[in-house]
Amino acid sequence: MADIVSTVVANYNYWIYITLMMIGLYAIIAKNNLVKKIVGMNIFQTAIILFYVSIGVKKGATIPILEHAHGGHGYGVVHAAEYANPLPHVLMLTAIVVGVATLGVALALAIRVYNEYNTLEEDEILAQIREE
Amino acid sequence: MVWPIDLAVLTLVVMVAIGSLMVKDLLGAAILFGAYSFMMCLLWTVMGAVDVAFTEASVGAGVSTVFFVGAVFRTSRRTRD
Amino acid sequence: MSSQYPALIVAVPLLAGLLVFIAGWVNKKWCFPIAVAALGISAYSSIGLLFRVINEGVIVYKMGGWDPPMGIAYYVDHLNGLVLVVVSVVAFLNAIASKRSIEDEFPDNIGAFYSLYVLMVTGLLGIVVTGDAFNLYVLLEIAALTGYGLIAMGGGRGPLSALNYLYMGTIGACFYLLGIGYLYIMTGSLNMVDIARILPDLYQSKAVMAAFIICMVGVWIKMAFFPLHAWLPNAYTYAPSASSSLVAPLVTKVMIYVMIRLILTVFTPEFSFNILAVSQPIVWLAVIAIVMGALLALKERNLKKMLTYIIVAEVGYMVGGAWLGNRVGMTGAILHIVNDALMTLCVFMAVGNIVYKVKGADFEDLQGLFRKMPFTMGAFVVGAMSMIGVPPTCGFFSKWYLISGAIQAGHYGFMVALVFSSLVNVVLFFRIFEICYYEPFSDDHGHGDEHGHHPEPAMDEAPVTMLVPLFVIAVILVLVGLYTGDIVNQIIDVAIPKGLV
Amino acid sequence: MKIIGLIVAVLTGGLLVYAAEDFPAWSDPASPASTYLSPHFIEKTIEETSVPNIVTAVLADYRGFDTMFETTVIFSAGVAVFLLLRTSGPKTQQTRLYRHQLTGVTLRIKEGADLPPSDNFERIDRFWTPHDLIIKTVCRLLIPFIQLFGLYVIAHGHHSPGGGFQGGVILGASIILLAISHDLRTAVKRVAEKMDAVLCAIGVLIYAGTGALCLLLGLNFLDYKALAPVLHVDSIMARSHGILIVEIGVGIAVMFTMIWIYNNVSSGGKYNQGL
Repeated sequence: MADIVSTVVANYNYWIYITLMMIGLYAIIAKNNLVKKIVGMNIFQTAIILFYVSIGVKKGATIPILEHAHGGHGYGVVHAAEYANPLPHVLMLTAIVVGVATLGVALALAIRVYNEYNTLEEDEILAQIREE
Repeated sequence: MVWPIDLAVLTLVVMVAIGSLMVKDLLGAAILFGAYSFMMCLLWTVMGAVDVAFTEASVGAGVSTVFFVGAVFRTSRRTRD
Repeated sequence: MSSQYPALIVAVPLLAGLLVFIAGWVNKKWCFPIAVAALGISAYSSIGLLFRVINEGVIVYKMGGWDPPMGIAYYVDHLNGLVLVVVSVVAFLNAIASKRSIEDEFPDNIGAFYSLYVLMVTGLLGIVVTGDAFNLYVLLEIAALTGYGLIAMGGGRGPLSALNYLYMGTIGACFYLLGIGYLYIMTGSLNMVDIARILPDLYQSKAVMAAFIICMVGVWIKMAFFPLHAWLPNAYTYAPSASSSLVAPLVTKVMIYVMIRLILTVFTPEFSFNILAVSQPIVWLAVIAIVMGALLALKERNLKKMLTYIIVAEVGYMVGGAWLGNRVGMTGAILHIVNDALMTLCVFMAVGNIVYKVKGADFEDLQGLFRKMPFTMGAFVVGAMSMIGVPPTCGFFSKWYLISGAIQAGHYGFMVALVFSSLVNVVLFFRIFEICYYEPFSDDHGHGDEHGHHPEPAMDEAPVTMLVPLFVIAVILVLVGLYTGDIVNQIIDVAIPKGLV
Repeated sequence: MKIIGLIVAVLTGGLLVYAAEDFPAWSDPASPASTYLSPHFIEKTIEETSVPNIVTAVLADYRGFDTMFETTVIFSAGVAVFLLLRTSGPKTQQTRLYRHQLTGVTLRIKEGADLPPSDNFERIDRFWTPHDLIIKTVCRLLIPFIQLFGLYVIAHGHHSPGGGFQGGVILGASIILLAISHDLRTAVKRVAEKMDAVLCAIGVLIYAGTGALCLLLGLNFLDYKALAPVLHVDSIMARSHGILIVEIGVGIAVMFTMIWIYNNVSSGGKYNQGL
């Protein structure tokens, strides 16, 4: 029983990441409001981060910080199977930072666009450009 | 890893994501996006990625939301979709 | 010191980008010298590195002293040695040429502007030199973020087009990241050479195939390959001239380099061309890209926008050449990276000079330019000839390789598209020359009718700092054309793996 | 657009679902990702760098080069936001609002006019802001503790989750909290724009400079072993100390960039009033 449930949950994990990615991608392309597109962009990025973090999960492993850390020595032999894979975590720290940097620039651009056209709706902006 | 929590949070994540894209108010979208980031952070803690979760809690749920609110405050809350 | 060249290429512009920024707050006079000196050192190191690579073969540089699969390593081989030289030289020349226009357009923010400029070059150089797939993503984002900032400085429609570029660019970069994730889950490695070593056992895996497709789509979005090109024309048109002459020659070319690197090193030609049977549709897409780029360029009435559509067509050349799946086509594609970067720089620099003096690049603004700015227009003619593909200039030779590759592959559609696009380029550029040759009617009634009489000194040429780099690049265009044989034999031929015939 | 979006999303999703079939089983300890590189990191980190938090060690040492560019990404985002929003247009003196602290009376000062001579006026934002004593006091109380926690996170990144990036964000958030609870001018008085901008660059400079120092001392870029003679420790502890130095650099850069971006975004680049 526990096995079946865990496989369902496991697949569920991948499905959710794909679902979130599709939601984000759809929002970037189809949404009309510029800030909504930025929200979609962030959901898209977070979905990929979820995917990477899922790679790092290991059954029966704990967080990737070695125990007995405060003694200075006495770690004994460290078994790789006991700790989760740290590499995807490192990569995703970087990706989160890149995400917030992109978010900052995107919002700044949205403010500039708003100052120029006084609206955030894409079709209204395009209509204004066509009138010029 | 506790699967009922995982399952519940995963479902909530999708719901909040759709909510933040559907709500017809940008300020609401910003706050829901913050909730989304926080759910993600929970999920990653459950998966054992504590550093990533910590970063997401401070960046995604914290600073990003503030940036969003600031930008919405400087532009407009109005949205048609 | 020469063993440290790979680190210097990237580290010096990075440090300079930070110092320039601080200098912008302390004393603005230091900004330009620091930026130019850093780009100069970078160009010098990359030229030195290229010669070392030619003599000694592949150079591996371990960042932090960690061995490659664990840490990040730089691999400099013939392919990226060549692209490094192009990128650093283009950035260096453009930095000198755009001094005046930067000072005119952003007098208060010189430091911040130069900082973004130098950091963007850092990102592009890093993309080219790195041997780690994830490191490439981070550098991609540096180049992209700084690019959005530089492009949006144009005012008017600049921010909107930069925002559209940002959406597309982020999708592209995320797709690339996702593809790398797929490779990582299958191989467990991030180092390109290491992935290539592990992959052959997994060639039949669906995940590897998906990784390849996703990476390719991501890179295509970034390089504005035809159906995904919508962001490019506006972004490049509304950018200030100092940024557009940096972004236009380099970004698309560097992305094509990434595509070729993925095909040749990470996935190997064997997988890309033989196991995945997608070459034909991609070359046909490239044909459509070339034809559509040429036709859309015909429609435009603005010189800068016309040139951006030509870039879309040129991207089609290189993608098509790379995907022909034979050695000659690949040679043409790599050679065209070099040539296209140089000639795009030449024409965009000339446009920068024109915009600097005339304050516009619409066709109506261009009248009488041959009289007004003879030197600029002279260099522009050289660049245009190269874009058309007239023999002594370098554009001819890469086109020659591309066409021979198409014939060898039996892909006549691609050959016809290349010829068609060259003809359209003839029409486009001679139309410009015609407009520039005739004087404006409404100017004043003195010198429209009595040609042959002593022409009044109506010359109004751009400053020397803008002209000298322009001449240098025009001369380089011809020189690269004359030395094509050496470049192909000594560098490109070695860069392409033996397996590809 | 909606239909195109739907098609693209469904196509991508389809491809991903199709490819997911070949993935190794989820959370499988025998998957390539868990057996190829990560065992080396997990087992050797403590020997090679003497840092128990493997993520920190990999982040700042094995893949320290990535992290340097990650910091650069943040910095260039800060510069881009600054360049985009902080326009150099003529600084028009707008109508200003002042509140008399004792009575709560609000004065509207038109262009060029002067304030009545009194020390009890405080400038307030153009949007209505109530006199919120509770929020201001609570935030003033909280901010020192938040900052202390931020410093702890940076300094203790070797042993517990955290590090330069998280700590920097927390420190930045403390100043942002000050700006939200009081107003932007109070925060800018504490962290002036010039200092903010220069410190961003200095943070990244600490990181890149450490790398360059290693290069000057004769080893490869970012090879902290080269610092051993300078720091008077053995080469493994030098790596540990090198990680700490770059984490501090990251912390400074991230903290001030976050404040900088917030200031620019929330005031639309005018720095007169924030949220």
